Amino acid sequence: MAEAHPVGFQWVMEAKRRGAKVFHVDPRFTRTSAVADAYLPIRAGTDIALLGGVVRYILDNELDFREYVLAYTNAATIVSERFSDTEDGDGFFSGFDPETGTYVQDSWQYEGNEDSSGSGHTAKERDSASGLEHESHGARVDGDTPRDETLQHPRCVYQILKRHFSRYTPEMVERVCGIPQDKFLELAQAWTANSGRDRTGMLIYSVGWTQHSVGVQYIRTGAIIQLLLGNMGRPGGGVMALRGHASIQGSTDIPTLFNLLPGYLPMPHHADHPTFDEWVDSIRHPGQKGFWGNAESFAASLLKAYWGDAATPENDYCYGYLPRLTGDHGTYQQVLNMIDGKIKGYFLLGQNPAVGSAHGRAQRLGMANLDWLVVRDLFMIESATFWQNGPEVATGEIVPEECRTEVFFLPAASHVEKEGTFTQTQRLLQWREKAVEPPGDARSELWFFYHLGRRLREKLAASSLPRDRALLDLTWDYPTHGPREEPSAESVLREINGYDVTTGRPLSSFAEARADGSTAIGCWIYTGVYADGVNQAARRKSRHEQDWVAAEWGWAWPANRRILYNRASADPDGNPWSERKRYVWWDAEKAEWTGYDVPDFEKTKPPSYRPPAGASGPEGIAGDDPFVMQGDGKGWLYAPSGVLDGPLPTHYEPVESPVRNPLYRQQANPTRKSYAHPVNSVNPSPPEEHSQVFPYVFTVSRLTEHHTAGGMSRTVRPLAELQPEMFVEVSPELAAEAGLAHLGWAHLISGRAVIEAKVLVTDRLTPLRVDGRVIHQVWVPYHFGFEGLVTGDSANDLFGITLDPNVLIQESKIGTCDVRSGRRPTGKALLDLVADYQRRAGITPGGHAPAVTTDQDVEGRDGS
Amino acid sequence: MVPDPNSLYGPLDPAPDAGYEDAPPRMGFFTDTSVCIGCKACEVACKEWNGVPGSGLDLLGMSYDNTGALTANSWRHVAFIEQPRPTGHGAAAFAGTPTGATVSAASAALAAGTAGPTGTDPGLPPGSPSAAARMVNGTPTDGEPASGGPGSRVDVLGDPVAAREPSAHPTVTRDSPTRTNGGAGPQFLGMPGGQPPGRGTGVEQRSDFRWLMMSDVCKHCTHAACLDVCPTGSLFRTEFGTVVVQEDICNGCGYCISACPYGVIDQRKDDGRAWKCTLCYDRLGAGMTPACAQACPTESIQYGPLEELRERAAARVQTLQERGVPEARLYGHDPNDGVGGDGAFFLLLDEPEVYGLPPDPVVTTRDLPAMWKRAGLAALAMTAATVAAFVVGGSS
Amino acid sequence: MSAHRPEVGDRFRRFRDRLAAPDPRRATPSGHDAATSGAPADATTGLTPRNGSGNGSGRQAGTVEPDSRRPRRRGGRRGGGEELRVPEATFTSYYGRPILKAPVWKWDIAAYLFTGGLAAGSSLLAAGGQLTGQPVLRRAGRVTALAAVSASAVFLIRDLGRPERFHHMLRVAKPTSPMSVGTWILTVFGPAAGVAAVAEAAGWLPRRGPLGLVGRALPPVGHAAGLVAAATAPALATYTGVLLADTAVPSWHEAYPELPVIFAGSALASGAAVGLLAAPPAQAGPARRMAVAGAALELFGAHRVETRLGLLSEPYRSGRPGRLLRAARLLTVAGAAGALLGRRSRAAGALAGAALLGASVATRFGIFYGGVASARDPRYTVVPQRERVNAARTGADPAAD
Amino acid sequence: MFVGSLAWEGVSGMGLRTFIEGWPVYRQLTGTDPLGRGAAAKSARSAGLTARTEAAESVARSVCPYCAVGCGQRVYVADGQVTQIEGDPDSPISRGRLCPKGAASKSLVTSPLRQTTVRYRRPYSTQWEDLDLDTALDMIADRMLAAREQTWEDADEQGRPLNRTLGFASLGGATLDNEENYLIKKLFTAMGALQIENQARI
Repeated sequence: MAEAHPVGFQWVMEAKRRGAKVFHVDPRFTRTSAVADAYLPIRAGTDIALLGGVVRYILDNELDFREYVLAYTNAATIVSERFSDTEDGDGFFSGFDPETGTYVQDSWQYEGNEDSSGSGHTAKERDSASGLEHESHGARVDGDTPRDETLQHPRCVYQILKRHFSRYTPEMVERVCGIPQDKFLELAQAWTANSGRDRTGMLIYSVGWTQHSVGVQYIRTGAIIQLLLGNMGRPGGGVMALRGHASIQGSTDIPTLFNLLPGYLPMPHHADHPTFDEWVDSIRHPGQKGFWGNAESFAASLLKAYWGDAATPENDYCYGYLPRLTGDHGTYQQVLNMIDGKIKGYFLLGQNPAVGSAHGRAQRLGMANLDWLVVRDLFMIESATFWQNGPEVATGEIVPEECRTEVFFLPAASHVEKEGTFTQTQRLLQWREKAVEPPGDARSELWFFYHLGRRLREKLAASSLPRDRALLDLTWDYPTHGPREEPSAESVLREINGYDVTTGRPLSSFAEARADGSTAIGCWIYTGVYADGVNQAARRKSRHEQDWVAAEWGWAWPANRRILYNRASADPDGNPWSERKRYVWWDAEKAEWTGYDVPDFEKTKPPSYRPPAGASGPEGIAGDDPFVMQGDGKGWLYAPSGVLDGPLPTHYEPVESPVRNPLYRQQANPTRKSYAHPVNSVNPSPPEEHSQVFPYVFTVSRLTEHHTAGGMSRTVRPLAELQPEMFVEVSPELAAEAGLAHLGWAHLISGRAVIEAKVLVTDRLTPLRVDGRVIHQVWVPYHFGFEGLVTGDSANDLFGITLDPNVLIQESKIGTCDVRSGRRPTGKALLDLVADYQRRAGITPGGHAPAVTTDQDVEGRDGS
Repeated sequence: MVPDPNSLYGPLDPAPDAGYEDAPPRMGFFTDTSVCIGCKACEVACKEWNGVPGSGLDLLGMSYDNTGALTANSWRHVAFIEQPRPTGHGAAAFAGTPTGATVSAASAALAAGTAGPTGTDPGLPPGSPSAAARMVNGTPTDGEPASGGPGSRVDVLGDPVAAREPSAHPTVTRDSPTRTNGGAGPQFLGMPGGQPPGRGTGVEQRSDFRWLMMSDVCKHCTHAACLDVCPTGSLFRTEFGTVVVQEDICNGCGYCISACPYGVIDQRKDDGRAWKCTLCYDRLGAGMTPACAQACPTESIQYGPLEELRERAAARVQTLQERGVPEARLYGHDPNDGVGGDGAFFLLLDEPEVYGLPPDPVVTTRDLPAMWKRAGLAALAMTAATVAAFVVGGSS
Repeated sequence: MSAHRPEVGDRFRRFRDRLAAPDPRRATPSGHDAATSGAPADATTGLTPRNGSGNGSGRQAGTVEPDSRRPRRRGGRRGGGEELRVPEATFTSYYGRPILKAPVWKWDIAAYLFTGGLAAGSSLLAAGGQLTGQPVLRRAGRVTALAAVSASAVFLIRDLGRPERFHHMLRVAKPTSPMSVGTWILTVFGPAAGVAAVAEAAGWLPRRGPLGLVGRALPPVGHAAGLVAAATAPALATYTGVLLADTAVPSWHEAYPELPVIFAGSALASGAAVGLLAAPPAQAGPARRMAVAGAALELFGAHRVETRLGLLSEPYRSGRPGRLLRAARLLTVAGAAGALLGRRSRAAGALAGAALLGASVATRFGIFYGGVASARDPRYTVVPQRERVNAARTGADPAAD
Repeated sequence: MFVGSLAWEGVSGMGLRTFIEGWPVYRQLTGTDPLGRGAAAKSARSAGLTARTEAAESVARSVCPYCAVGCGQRVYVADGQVTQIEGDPDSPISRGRLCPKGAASKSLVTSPLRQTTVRYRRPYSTQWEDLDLDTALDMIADRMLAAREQTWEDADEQGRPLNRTLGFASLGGATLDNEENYLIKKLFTAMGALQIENQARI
């Protein structure tokens, strides 16, 4: 965190100053480790084993916050008797379909709900990254699920959890992660000792957890711990994602993502959502409890915002205009399709996939096979010059004279040259004022897309084709100002916020959303950001002039709420769990919820409220159910649906791993998304043969001095000079083994690429003893590319493409490689070297590792 | 006005001494390295505000330090020191992992030889590999018996005396000759020697590790030699007690560079003038915080009235020592030290020279009266010799 | 200076002497470092030599940086790989980088040290000649003084980073800045020496006309100017000692008692050399005596800095500075001997003069580069200071043992 | 010579008396700073020095463009140029602090390496050429429409609507404003373009 989010880290230091103990778990000793109280080196890709060990520690020692767990989580809920665990399935839950490599989730459901699985067969959901919609939208859960408040029922979640994690012993943690047992125990003790009524603990993660083939389950494990310890919905608690880009949260909320529409409404699927009603019902699950019950209002209001007067209740608000998913249209599928010539054009908007995405060579080859490419950026980035300066030009794979791609480079406006909102990592929207005009041809994306849209509409104005109606009926009349006709960002924000269609009054809450076409809302979770016609995101009341929650600085979605599910900061009766951790509570006198934050609960619903039988929507949520978006109002220790690779997290080895999974015969996540494409490959891992060809583990991450693919830092002199060269960090032990010298050169070889880097031999890296073997890990920054003030080979070139099944995020935090001394070859010799490794490793183009490994050789392994 | 008797040495309030009546309180920096995360925001913020030019694009291999030193083109410099030593609190970082010998010394020794063209003179010349190698051990200190006295915070190895409980893991005994430098001898070429990892006897294993970081800056000495030797008055004392080069005056004579006991001030090659931290004199005048201190995410760099900072620093040292960091000590805080105390002082976790700071700097002008006296005597001798030469022998 | 201030150099010298006694030639390369690394503690506390990392680092240092490697590793920066006479003291620094910034002054400042001294010495010679009625010495002295002081100005301005701003030197008058003091000395000396030298041209002027008037006025003006120059000359010759000493450069600063003496001697000798070169043996008596006096001062001072400062004498004895100072010593002795013995021979006198001039140049450059070398190596910064700190910590005064 | 030495202080032509009084040596002799350390040595430039933020014509309240912590920034502008970007002390998130990247924001936006004109690379070309922004916009619109036409899918085999094109794709948005992302998604969705992705997938 000190490396990648130093300013956020000030709060950790603040806590430390006040006596907090900071633990840092990382494959390498970083700036964070330097100031942490304890550093735990870990084998990359084994966090679930570590966290699972903590879960087991909590359960075995009954250190959970029992009152919280009983009342606010589904610990007591009874699960179907058809469910069987990985304990019994050697790494598989019940319901696995080897054909598709996905699960049928019926057997995971709560008892009595077996047939109302939110997802059923999940193959489709994996392709469209829509599994999680059911988690965030809440699975279909009946009002009354059988519970055992004593937590003794063998099929209650608590007992299932206990059984599931029973093999995650300290010994096993040491075996899998390479973390010594006493260090693990120190961590577990500190974490549990600092959680409860009077204390809370926070868990912070970043892409070190997401960029894995089991990434979602990493976070699930963290969430389970936090729920068990009563750290959710409370001040100083929570699971916090530290996101890496100024408005990456915003671009998820108002998604430039293929599978979502604004406000986490799903992009319709051609088979599942042929009609508006089917689409809406798939979100709200009629009869289900919780706030997604209002989904129709949000959906109708979005379409109303898009198509204005053309959208009427009669034509289902132009639902027919929406394009439909048929499967995986994610960025990696796109790239492979580009290579196959299926995609003609590509826009890059402040993004540099030639350096920043996994398998850089595939990215560049894909771009070299387009008809046209539009790059909008501040600087001439690698993704704009791949045809000229890319490594494939050096190897002869891309010949400029033979490369068809027509490239438009359009200069973009910087953050001070346009106004608008960023949504930062805690869901806080902050408006930026415009300081100066952009230079020359530089323009904001707002300008570009507004005028592009205008021009497209002009060109199609005479069209009578039905397919052009969606574009021609689109509301696209934003006021512009200035000689350059810059569209008004505030007017767009106003539309995002939503308004009453008849009066034009901005809405102040998504509770005002209507399904009758009387409201238009661009993104329902942002409703309120323009409440009262005031740009709430522009509020800048000094921190010195308000309390510590600082509710008048910017605006957080939803409803300017700073901590989600904060009803949980009070006990079931509505009183604070402790004076020290008071946050939101029930004021019996005024008969309303009150506190420092906006209560995440219906303001006047008393703690004693119990829903009438058959109630649905918000009405179905009891007065002591804080997790109001969930179908049962509970925090899910066990997820009966929504997570495609299991209701509980399970340690699987990374797709590329030098070791056999010590826990189960199943090696890697069986449901991971693989692409059998000739450009793609996976280095062999046990139990496959030849894994020793790539004996070392490499992991990548950021340096404080650089930003992602380097487009905003390798081009900036005061930053470039602070980390001027690509390097690889190796332990002294590996340096001895591979013959590497400090400040000498080394090259790293995977089945996809070879890159070179200067060597830093440092004590900050250590080998680990894993399952009796010594495992070496190396670390490389992924910031470098071939343009800018400082250049170097790109670490992401080493990766292949394998994705998490839930969210289609690639595993790019760990891979295997070989490390050799000296510089890499150039030209054709480079390709020969990679080919030689592929041959030795038995890698065939397009081949990938077997998904199921339980039938493979299990010698030298126990636990089966 | 008669100069203060402590004008050249000893405790002094420098602003009134430099002719400022009704001077504001003396302002300074307290840099607490125990909370430094080495992010280098200070370096960048300084460059942005002061328009400091680039200082070279070279990988130095000095851990994460690619700046190398304070120069005319780097007015803040974050030092990084990797040491296979205990942190004084917390668990040994690599206890229980199959480590071999440490390489910190060897890597440091190799890094010592890197050149850093900084566009300045003398900039960043290569260093002594053996001295670099020793850096990772911390400085051998006075070797006072651990039994008592204020100096007993560290043992003969410079290690904290408050030894941790022996770990369950095969950590190394304190007096093992190979613990902190184990493979450093044969591994000088960066080829760590020793046994294959994991098969060591245990004695060669490294387990302790700490990574020190410190943001260095001009010390703004109470007795600033650079200022006193400046023949143009370009270097001057501001009303805030800070020491600033006036870029419109400096003619690049270079005297200040030789005079600075900390090696701070430096000459820009393309420009010929001497440059260093101004403690953002322009910002101070506007009541603003210097750029580096304002940017510092973790309050490692604190800015304020020096008196207040000294109190804060003393309290911080006490807190740290209570929390099991006995190696915490202040540097440059003492008005009785050789430079009359620094306007920018530090909380360090090792001996100053480990961070590239002189252990006991003394302002050269302390001896100036004696120097002038000797020069006067020599001049008299010269005159006498001449007179004698002409008179004694007569005309031959 | 305060009496209780520990004499770094002395202490180190005694420590070194004691150390050197049992094994003056450092038989084993691996032993010396260990011995030195332990030694400061021995010297200060009398504890047994440190074990553990002390020994270890000693071995390591021995392996890491054998003396034979030094030239290659450090490039030519430290002036060759001459074997050190003092065992390397164990010290720590940040990646071995120099703590101090070495002087940025180039060779021209060393040259100025010579020309400034020459100007001072020769103007004294001129004044002596003037007052004792020896026109040859006077004329040679005055002309040389002007030439030397002009060269000095050129050297000084050349060395500035911003030569066009040389006049900024006259903004202030700071007694704390030897360079400021020197500026003002030169401001007085330079014009005076110039006028005195110009006055020598009186003889070449026509007897009549306006120039004749000038010609008649010049000698008395030159007389006065010559005396002014001579009066400031000793200051000019010796302030440069303070100029170097008033720095953080370890071997310059610690040599502050000697530097003015050396420079005074060197100035006298070089001034005398002018007389020896210019005057026939019969008229060179004062110059010879000046030469001997100057040489004596120079030799005495140089010997002191090469021996008194302990570790900090080392830069004056090794590498290029060592060679320069050894050459200076030889030339000085030769020059003084020549001056004394060559009373009858013009050639011998001239040779002696040339030797003395050469000696003066060598001395200045030797002292100059010795200091520069001491600033470039962090050892000379750290070791004495570390000793001082350790002494203060233990409360013991190692100098008193 | 004294006159010369004072010329830089901008007092030439103001009379001898002013010269003398402005001469630091005179100030040393007559003032409170006999050693010429401070008050006497201060130059006219130093005396007139102010923070350039004081001279800013406007200050924009902004947010750091790098990571997602959302540190407050103040952007100072003079003569239409950004003269300084630094942390906003009012921000409860960052309390005025910035990391090295945030602190380099001024260098980012004023970098000489920034591209400020449209660049165009023809198919099979080995170099860039210039292109008018308006023309570029028009060419891009044409290519989008053409790609859309070539790849339009009305319905699947079973006649269920698809209403889409997979002929072009887009990547980016995590560094853009919400308003921009909103327009991008809205426009592309209306065009039937599905393959819109950003860093959140990566």
